[in-house]
Amino acid sequence: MKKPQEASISITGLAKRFEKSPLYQNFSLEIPGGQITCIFGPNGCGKSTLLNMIAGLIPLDSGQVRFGGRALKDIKIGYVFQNYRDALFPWLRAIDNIKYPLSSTGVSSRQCRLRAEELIHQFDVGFDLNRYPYELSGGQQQLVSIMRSLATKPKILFLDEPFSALDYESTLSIRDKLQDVFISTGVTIVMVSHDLEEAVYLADNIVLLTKRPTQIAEVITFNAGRPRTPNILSDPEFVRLKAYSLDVFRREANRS
Amino acid sequence: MKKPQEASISITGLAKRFEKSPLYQNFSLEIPGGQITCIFGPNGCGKSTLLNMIAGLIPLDSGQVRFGGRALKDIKIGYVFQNYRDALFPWLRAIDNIKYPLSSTGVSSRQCRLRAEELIHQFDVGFDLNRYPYELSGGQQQLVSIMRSLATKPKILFLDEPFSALDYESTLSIRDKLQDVFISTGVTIVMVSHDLEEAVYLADNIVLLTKRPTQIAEVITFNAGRPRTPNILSDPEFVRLKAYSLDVFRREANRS
Amino acid sequence: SGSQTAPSSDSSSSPEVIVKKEKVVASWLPIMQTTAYYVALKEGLFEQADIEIESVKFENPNQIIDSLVSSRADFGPPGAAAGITVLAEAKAPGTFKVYGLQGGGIKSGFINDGLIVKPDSSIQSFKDLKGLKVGTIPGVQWETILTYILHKNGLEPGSDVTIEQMAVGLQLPSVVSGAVNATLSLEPVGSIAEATQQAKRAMTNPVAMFIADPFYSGAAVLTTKFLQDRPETAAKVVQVIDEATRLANQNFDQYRPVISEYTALKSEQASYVAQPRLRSFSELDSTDIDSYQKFVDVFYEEGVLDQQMDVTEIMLDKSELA
Amino acid sequence: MSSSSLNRLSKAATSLLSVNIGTLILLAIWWIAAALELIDRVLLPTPAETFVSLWNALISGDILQDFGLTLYRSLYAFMIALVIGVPIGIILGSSEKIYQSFEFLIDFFRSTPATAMFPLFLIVFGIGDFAKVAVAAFAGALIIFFNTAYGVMNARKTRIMAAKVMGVPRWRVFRDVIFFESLPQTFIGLRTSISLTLVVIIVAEMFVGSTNGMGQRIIDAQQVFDMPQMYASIIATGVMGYGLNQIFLITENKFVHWKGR
Amino acid sequence: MSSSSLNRLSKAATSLLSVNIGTLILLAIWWIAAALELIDRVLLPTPAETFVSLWNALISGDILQDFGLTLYRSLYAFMIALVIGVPIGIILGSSEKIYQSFEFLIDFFRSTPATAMFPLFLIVFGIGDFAKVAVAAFAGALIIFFNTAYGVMNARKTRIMAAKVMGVPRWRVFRDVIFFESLPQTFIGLRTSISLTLVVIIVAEMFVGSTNGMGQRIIDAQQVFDMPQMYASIIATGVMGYGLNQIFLITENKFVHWKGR
Ligand SMILES: Nc1ncnc2c1ncn2[C@@H]1O[C@H](COP(=O)(O)OP(=O)(O)OP(=O)(O)O)[C@@H](O)[C@H]1O
Ligand SMILES: Nc1ncnc2c1ncn2[C@@H]1O[C@H](COP(=O)(O)OP(=O)(O)OP(=O)(O)O)[C@@H](O)[C@H]1O
Ligand SMILES: [Mg+2]
Ligand SMILES: [Mg+2]
Repeated sequence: MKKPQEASISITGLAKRFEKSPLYQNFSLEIPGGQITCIFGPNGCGKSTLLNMIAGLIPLDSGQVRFGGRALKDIKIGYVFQNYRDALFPWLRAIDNIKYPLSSTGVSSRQCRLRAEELIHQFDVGFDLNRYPYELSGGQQQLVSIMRSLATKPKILFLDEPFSALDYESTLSIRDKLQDVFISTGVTIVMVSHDLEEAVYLADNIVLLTKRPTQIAEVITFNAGRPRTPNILSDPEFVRLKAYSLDVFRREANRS
Repeated sequence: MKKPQEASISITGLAKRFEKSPLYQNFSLEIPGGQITCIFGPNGCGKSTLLNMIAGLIPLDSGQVRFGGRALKDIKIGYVFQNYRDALFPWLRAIDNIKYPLSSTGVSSRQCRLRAEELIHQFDVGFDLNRYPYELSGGQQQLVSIMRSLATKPKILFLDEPFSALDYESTLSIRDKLQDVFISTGVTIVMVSHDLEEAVYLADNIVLLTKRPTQIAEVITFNAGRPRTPNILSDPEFVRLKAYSLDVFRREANRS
Repeated sequence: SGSQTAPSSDSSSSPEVIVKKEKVVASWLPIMQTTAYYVALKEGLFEQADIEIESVKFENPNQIIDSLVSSRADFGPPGAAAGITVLAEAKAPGTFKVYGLQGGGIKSGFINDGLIVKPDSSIQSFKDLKGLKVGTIPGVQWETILTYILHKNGLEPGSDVTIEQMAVGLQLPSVVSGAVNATLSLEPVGSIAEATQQAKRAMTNPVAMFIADPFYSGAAVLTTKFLQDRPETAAKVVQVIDEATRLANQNFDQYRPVISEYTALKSEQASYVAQPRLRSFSELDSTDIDSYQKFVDVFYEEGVLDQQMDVTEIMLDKSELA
Repeated sequence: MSSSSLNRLSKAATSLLSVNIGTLILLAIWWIAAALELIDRVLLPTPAETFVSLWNALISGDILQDFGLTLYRSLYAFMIALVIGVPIGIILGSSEKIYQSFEFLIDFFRSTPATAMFPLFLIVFGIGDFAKVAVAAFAGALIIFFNTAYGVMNARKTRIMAAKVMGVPRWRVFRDVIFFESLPQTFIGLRTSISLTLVVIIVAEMFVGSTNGMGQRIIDAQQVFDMPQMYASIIATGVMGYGLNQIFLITENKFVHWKGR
Repeated sequence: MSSSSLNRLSKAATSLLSVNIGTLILLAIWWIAAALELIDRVLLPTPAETFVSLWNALISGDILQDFGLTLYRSLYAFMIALVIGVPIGIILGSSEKIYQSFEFLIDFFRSTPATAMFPLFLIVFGIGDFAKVAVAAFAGALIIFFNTAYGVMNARKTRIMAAKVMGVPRWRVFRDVIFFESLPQTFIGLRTSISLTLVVIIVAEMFVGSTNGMGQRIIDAQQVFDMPQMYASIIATGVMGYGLNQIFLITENKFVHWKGR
């Protein structure tokens, strides 16, 4: 079902600076299509900035981002922003926020409703989606953000700490639901996470970033089959990779 | 050093509703002074609302909040908001945001600078605090928020998911630094967390909340001495309490 | 007023069976000097001459001239500003023809203007204004007239007297509140001042006294374009205004109620305001034209006009009427 | 802000009173100033005289027609300003470059009295009513341009980014996101604009001339020194302006519910 | 928005041109309309005639004094409006109740032409310069009230809550938080206000009368049908308005750096 060549992302010679200090310099990264790539790095190393640059939301100083020959505008993208609160539209009810990526591209209102119902069912939403975003709790807003990002069945999904406001139980279940979506659609997922366990649990590739000026410390591949279940948490390979990643991260974090 | 009677919080007969549906009804809770209380509950159960009501930021429909005989306005409060981004002042540089709670109450600028330096030293800040908040990454903003909340050496500290945007390493270190602050000052800490391990690690009392309409499922006490170190994670009492809390939480979360 | 026609008694109307009404646009000011126009409207004189009038009211004489220059209007009934017409003619020679003058005069006993002061004021003439403030109508026309008169009285505006220009509606309040010591005001300000006993005329027709007696501040004008394009209609308009002027002069008191229909004046005020001196086209004589010339010369003397203007060139000539 | 129904009830009860406090203070000052004859009675009539004058004008019905015509002209001008102003404002605000290229003209004409431009409008739009409507619409549209463009320029970047990344067509980003983001500011513009439109219509009726309308009433009353009538007409005009503002306020409170969140 | 120095350079280079695009279009229309004599030459002079007239007025120096006086009066009026308007606006906006009790008056007077209120100002302030300044300050202050109060009412609640919970004294919450929160809106108010102040001063110089100032130049030129002079004076006035707006824009861009974040 997966078509690995599709929706791959290759970043070459990227440079970006804010004011005086460089953030990225001659940075290159291959993100394979149809896989889950987790980006893990210390605060302020430029993860959100990287996602924004890939998605074409902020300009690069130099370098290129290619999507396997396609143009960015021809690829359906889903994006959960780190500041999910500011990214929802407060003039639309939560349900209309979820439908918006569809309705805005001319999908019939019936289709929109069906897709929304599908998502509601899939994510087992327990609160009233007829509220406005600012009437929802942090976690509820984040869930709405995730559902909105999935509405169009995107080819690439950017998730910037998508579970940061979710409660324990929801985090586990939505993590698994995302994996389900991935398995059934083969979407390319690029996720930023601060939870190493979560990163290794979900990822095919874990990109470990250094502090500024940001470089790739290491890219770690985890080939376990899917669906991965909580059992994998005790899989020796999982434990090894997690421990190894943590070592690399610690080493980089403590480097002067 | 601790004076347990000081800065305790007692909530009695609290009621709060949004639009039609009740959030709290006849809700009572004792939060002992000079201890760390963690509030743990599903998304949208009203944790942030509860903190805001205690801090006098949004009105109660009925009920009372008492602070051991003192008036709210006489107690120094620190608060890290769940939406830490919106709570920082974008017209002040990060460093001035941190100083603001002091400078605004007439503390001399020298004193402010000393306190800020103390905090910078304490939290081992590695980024430029002369930036404006909107130039900082999510995690950096959250750290600034935490430092600001501590500037006045508050008697009560409200933390609403204070580590949600921090990276792995920072979470661990700032968690411990907060414990240090607690030990040395005896501040009453009320913290919302979605990480059960974190909650048990830090807390004297863990308040487990149910879904809406919100009730207390259970209050669990953990008496381990301080400073608690990562060793405690393997302490059998710790493991037992964590597992027990999780059970209660799961039971409540899955109740229809 | 529609296109349905009443049997015409006017001798000049054409003998054809189907009478087409000519549409003519008039721009007018709501002042006493326009009375002849009100009379013409009231008596249906335009209709009788098969003219359909589109009547546009302005508060500012400049806009009347603007509308005439831009050919948006065909003629200005009596009461259009006499001075401004000449100023515009200087910039666009050959645009206007004057076919009537309105104002007042000391000898003839019609009031055009006055020096308005508080009832208990000791000011009796312009000479008494030394060191005081005097108000007048905004703009260069009245500023020039006032400056000229002050000069004649040996006063230098700016150093001896302060001139304050103020909208007509502010003139009485300014005198009453003491903001200025006097105003040189056009009618009906003086009449209302005396009637309400809030102020009085220290001098009547001072402008006539110092510039020319009689003095005409208003004129009836039409555009040469109108005269050339539709000479017959233009002639009819002049005739109608002539007839109306005659009626107004004959029975001014009878037409007073009409004035309140067209101006700001309330009916009780219309019953006491001073009657202006209205000169129709056929009545204009050399005294009138001399007076107009003297007025225009003031503009030249005070440097507002940079060339001398001969008013006879702007006066409508009988030969020009079809 | 207040969420409980109790609050809302007490609010409704006190609202009528509270609305009046400022007004009552002003009326009191006026009344005292007039009663003590601090200011000449002829120049400043008592509130009573003024309201009697207003009342008489109302029952005789002659003020109603003027009121209606001024209202009609103002709304006509405002509608033109609205229809032109909001879309152009959004387009101007959407790009710094575009805005800059019109900034001079907007600031220029905003700072020039509409009445000084009247001769030009008279030439272009003729001497009828429409010239007055056009000049008021022009003045009103400038304010709407300015405010809407500002609203767009100050819009929260994250929301626009969110829409862009969804692949929403550019024109729909304008209609669905930028428009709403700028709406609080646009409403301020609309309220400033409707008041200004009314002011310009009144001024045109006053100084350019008109055979009817509240502006003509005001200047006529002023010219014949009928101060109670003048203040009565000013009051009626002000009440019209307040009423128009209230319509926007109510609309705004209904539609722009997310302000400050 | 553009962060690289390359961008900035090219921006600076095109800025002069881009500033002119809208203006150039208008000048072109004017030039064509005048050249084809679509409009009578006496009423609409050519751009060349107008600029020659402006140039002559400049080198003869007689426009400078009028320009200076109008600028002085406008700034004087604006300063009064600013000093009164911002604090009162903040206080009004801080409480729905207070705002409501003055809402009627603010909307009322905003919708009433300042010139219609002139008889009142004349009584209180006399006929001198200060009456004009006062009436313009009044009109300007109303706009500042309105915008500042709106800015305060639309302020982000979280920031105010953050300050409150710190135990910051109430007046400092106003000064340190609410003031800054409302600043983007306040600046819009200031820019609207400075333009309006200038307009009212000009109108007062025109219709209320004055022996100097740009308004008097305009009406004098109008009366003697010196249209090049009239448009030259209007242009000088508009440029003054643009300049004043630019000062605010630059100040705003410097101080209000957090807009839209
Ligand atoms: N507008 C800006 N001006 C200056 N510096 C900026 C700006 N935006 C971001 N930065 C800097 O760029 C760096 C990367 O920011 P970014 O938000 O991408 O970090 P991040 O990796 O997502 O961090 P976090 O884990 O905290 O979310 C930070 O150090 C930040 O201070
Ligand atoms: N202004 C409002 N209007 C209506 N409902 C609201 C409003 N604010 C909050 N709520 C509701 O109140 C409930 C509690 O919200 P709150 O933010 O306190 O939850 P929380 O426990 O902090 O959740 P989370 O863990 O997601 O942060 C939510 O269900 C939310 O939908
Ligand atoms: Mg980030
Ligand atoms: Mg919360």
